[in-house]
Amino acid sequence: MFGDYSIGDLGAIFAMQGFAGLILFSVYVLMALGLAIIFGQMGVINMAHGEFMILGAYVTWMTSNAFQSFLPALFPGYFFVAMALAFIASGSLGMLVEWAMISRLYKRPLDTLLATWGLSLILQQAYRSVFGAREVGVELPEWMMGSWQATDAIQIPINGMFVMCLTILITIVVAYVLFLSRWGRQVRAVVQNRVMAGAVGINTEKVDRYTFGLGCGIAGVAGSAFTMIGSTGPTAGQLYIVDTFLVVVFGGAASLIGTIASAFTISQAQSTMEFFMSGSMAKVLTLLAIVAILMLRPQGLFALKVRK
Amino acid sequence: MNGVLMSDETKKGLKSPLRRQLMMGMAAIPALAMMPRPSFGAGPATSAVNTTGLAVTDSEVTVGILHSVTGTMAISETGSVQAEKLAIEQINATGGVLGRKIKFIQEDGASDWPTFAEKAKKLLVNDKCAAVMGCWTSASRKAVLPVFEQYNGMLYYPTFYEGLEQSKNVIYTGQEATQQIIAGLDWVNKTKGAKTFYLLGSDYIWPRTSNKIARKHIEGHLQGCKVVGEEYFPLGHTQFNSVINKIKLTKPDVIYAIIVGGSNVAFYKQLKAAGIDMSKQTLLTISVTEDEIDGIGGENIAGAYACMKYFQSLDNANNKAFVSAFKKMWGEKTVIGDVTQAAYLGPWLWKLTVEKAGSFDIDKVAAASPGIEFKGAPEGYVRIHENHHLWSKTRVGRAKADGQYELIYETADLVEPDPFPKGYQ
Amino acid sequence: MLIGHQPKEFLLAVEALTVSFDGFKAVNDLSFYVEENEIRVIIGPNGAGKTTVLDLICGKTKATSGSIQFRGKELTKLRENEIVKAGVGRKFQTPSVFEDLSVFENLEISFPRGRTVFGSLAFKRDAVVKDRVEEVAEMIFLKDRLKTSAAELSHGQKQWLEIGMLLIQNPDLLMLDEPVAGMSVSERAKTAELLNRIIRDRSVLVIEHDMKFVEDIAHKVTVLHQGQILSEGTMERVKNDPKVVEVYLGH
Amino acid sequence: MINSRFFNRSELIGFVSLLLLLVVILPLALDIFRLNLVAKYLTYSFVAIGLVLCWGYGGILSLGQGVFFGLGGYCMAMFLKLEASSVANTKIQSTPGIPDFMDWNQLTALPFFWKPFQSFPFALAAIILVPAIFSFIIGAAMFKRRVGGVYFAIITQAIAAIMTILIVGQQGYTGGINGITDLRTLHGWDIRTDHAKYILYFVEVFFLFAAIVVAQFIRLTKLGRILVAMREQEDRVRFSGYSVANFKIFAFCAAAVFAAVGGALFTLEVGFMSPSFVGIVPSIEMVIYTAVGGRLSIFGAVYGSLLVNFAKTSLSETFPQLWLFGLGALFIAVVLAFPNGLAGIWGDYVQPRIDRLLASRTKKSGNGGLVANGAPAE
Repeated sequence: MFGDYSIGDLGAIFAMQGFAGLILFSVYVLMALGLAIIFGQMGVINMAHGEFMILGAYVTWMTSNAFQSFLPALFPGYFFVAMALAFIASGSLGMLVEWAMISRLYKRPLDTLLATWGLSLILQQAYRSVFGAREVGVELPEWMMGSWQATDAIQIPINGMFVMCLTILITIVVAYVLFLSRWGRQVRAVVQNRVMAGAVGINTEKVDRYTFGLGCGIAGVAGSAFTMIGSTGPTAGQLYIVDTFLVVVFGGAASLIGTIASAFTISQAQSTMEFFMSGSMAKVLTLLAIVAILMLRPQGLFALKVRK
Repeated sequence: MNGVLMSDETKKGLKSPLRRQLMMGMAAIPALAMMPRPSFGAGPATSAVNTTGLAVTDSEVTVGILHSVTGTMAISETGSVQAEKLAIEQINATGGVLGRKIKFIQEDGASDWPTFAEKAKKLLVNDKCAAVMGCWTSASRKAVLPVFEQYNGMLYYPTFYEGLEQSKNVIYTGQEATQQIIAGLDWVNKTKGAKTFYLLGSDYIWPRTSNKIARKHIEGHLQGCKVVGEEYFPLGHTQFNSVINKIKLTKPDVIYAIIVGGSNVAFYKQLKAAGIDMSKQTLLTISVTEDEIDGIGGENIAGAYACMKYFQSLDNANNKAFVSAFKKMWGEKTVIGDVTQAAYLGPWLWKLTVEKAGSFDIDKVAAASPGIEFKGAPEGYVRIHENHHLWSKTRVGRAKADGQYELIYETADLVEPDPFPKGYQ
Repeated sequence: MLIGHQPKEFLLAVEALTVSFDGFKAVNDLSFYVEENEIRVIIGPNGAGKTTVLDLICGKTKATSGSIQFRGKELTKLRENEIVKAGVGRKFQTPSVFEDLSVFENLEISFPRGRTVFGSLAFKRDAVVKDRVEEVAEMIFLKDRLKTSAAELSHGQKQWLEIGMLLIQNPDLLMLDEPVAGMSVSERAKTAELLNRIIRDRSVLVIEHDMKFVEDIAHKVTVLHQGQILSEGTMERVKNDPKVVEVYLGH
Repeated sequence: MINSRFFNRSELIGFVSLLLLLVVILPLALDIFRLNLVAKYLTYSFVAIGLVLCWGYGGILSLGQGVFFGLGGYCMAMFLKLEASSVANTKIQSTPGIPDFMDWNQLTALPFFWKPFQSFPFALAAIILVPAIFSFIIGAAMFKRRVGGVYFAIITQAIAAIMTILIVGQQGYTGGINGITDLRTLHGWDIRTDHAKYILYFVEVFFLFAAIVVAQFIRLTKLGRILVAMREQEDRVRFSGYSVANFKIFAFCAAAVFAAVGGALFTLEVGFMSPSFVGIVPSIEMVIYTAVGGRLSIFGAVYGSLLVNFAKTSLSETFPQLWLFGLGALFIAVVLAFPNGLAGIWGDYVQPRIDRLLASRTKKSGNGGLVANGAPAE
């Protein structure tokens, strides 16, 4: 298929293709980070993760409308406000859900799956009742549209770069919060030994609540970012859930680095295969490969070998 | 409300006091049935016009509306429900059908095909509906078709679809694939000098069949033209950067896109972000109506061409009246796409057919359907073909940033529907 | 040692056994031998690798290197259930019985028949099973509680039940991990009596902290420290070994 | 007691009342349209019964039961579709005698894996064997490597996603997203008539009771007790000499076969099969039927599927908007408040009252033998 093209053309295409893979990678990391915290650190299977993302997307949409109506002069910068609001909205909802539901289910991880699935149905219908069944289009400020002309032949989408920068930023923040801050130490202490952590004076309930809230909040930011590249509708969240779980599980549930590595592997595999075959087949093969590898290595890519 | 859905959309519609009265009148349908108003009930005797036990009284006739108001397809089907309700209200305001007021029972297909079949059966067997306006996806139509054939019902199906079907019990008010595709390809070949085509679609039967017809036409009927790529994506796919790169590599004259649902939004946003400028690169779609643009954002798709039979911006008296009535009922902000307009035709075509047949009986309505003309259609004149599809014009529009299409081209004559096209199978 | 002397037929021969968890060697080049009908007690401070040794023998943990020979069979290559079939029984530190099942059913599950999927489908609760279950139940002081759900038993009774479940398997080598931990004084006495009765026809490998109890039952004692053998021999000898006194008994 | 009777008293009540409900009350009370709906709901109860064994007893939560429901359904649909695609019925196609969707996808001959489905015995065998073999492969690969719990659930979910994409994508061979539709006759017998629907309903009820008896049999054998034991203390079972993986594989395969039988009956009752039963959403809904009925109760599974589906139909007829709220709330309520579902409510609230009532009556009449006689076996 490459016979007819010049070396320069091919180089440019491969560069852009590599970049496409990186964008997909960022998307996966964004999707999976929140879940990696909730599932990996807390063991909660949050099937409503996609709906928390979509809440962030709707918040972005509302912010965009509000800025257009009331502060048109500041419209170019609205996106940053929207992301902050999305974080707060999804995070607060997450904390509410943790308090009302999840906190009662820590000993029954499979049951969190069913309960959060119920929650996802309720949220979907709530979105439909409030925002309507149709998709909403989020208008982006002019500077985020279009592409950056790197060379004559290479064009890099600006929103793609934005998503990448955002991903790096959030990853750094999460890594800092979990591994360096005092609070992060508490989270890890609770994960490792809940009873002990409680005994040494950590308020485990509070830690749980904030951890869950943080995971959901990141989902909200992810949803906000995805308005740039995807659709916003009541059921759009469901599209992400399987991919997201696979990324987290494939990486090794309790490992943040694992999540990033698995997002990288999966995105590169998929994006390369998409280039050589139809999107449907690429998807099937990627999923099959993940399932096969998970069967061979159930603990995921990065898992500590521990004495049981 | 006696099985009649009181949806959000209906509530939005309750704007003017007059409308509120009207809706309340509808809510009081059971009471109405007891004491017929003089305006209805003056038609021919029920025994004469209803020999098969349909739900027809001296003053009323019941029809069904069967669309998804929940689930993933609710996004698309909402417009059709609105159009059908508008048409029914307008028909009632002008004296109903054979002197009978149309009462509707709405059922939710819930984006689930067996549910469609189940509800279709309920509408026909339990409710004895004289006609059903409904379905949107091919899958839902395929699921209900055996039900309509078995229980002898009448379905008015609004969506443009892949063809390869014809039934006594269905009137297809949207275009079948050849009607929609061939004229558009001829136009883009002639006016844009397009020679190479890249075909894209969501992975299911309508895009695949349509692309098959497009490929046959490009390779068999257009001089020196060829297809340089053909790709399908799972429904709901949101990552198109790889295919966009392939498009950049192959540099086709035309991107021919049949992507549906939420994927559309991702596709056009990413296309734009990748620097593909639609003022230079021709993109022709048959799947993006004004409804979809609402979600995509006009600024992301401006400059693309769409080929279908109706645009909201059509400049004719019928359409102006239709658009203003629609907006009055459903709010200023609603947009009207091709399928919504086709759904609006359903109740009207049925009314005209019943009046020509002088009967509600399904067999008589089916037999009387060919040749029925509807001069008041927003898209202009339409006529039912022998094969139960519509003769209609095919139009090409260019998307503008405000979310509307600007009419660029329309066929001089009505295009004949050909659900089983020879040489394209 | 005479040339041509056949090495004695050991029941269990552990040789050069090593397991490491991410570089940490929990058991390091360990060798020891258990004879037929011998009662061997393993003692050692916390983290010495005692439980890991049992885990390695019963297959719960896979060895990094070394061999475990049981009646000439290499256990490191077998799956857990195959090791059980070969005749090794294992009791865990915390009582692990099936609380949703009755005492009878707990014992019945351990009865060595119908252990395959289809065998268990065809399994019949015949007189042989009933008699054996009742016999064992009597031995473990639970004869009148056969219909009770295991969840309702006291901690000590659960320990007995688990021992009973091992007995019904009739293993050649019985491994017990702290069988009297958490028991009341009277329960402890009863357990010692029970153990003394059941160890007659088999070899037993016991981990225990209770020195009084160890002295009562042990033929031979192995002291583990940091995954290696610190000392081995009779209780008397071990007790007086200065190395042992330093790391363990002295504390 | 030790060789307990096949059903204890409360199960006997469940059995008899279900028999009355399905064989007498519903057929008399409902018209054929509603009865056919009940038949459709009952097909899901096969899946739910399988899940009781696999999830309730074995502790293996599969979120991919739709795959097996679909496999069974497709095997049946392939046979029926071939019968419906006789040369006479398909004259209008470019290649008569093959299913219509193949013709639309330019297939000119029947694919090799469709050919054996012209034989009814083969189709029947395939309904059982295809899902059994498929679940065996998945189960062996996963359980031998000790993948379990959450991981298993997520992997089965991924498998459901893969199957859906494959079926939708390979539409020339599978009918794509439309599924296999327009099934008409079974050996020349029109399955669409009201008369046929009645017969099919009773055939299905017969199979349902057969399934209940089989499930109850499995539950009462030692295998059933090993499943319970495994769920609690996997290691103890392993060190009692059992290969835990093999028992899990068996439970998973059994659940798959139950689901497949349900799927095949679904195809007969509803007249088509489509990928919309294979995906993640229906698979999770099937789990909820079991959860609502009570994950440890075989009868609960049947009542659970009937109740949830009945609620779905009636709520969605009157308040389509509310349906998802209702279903979502049901999920949460069952998990948070009633982890043992309907069966738990029965056991905790209803049964004690009945017992007390009976006890007081027997006391009055001076006949003491009744209650003691019926004491549950476990």
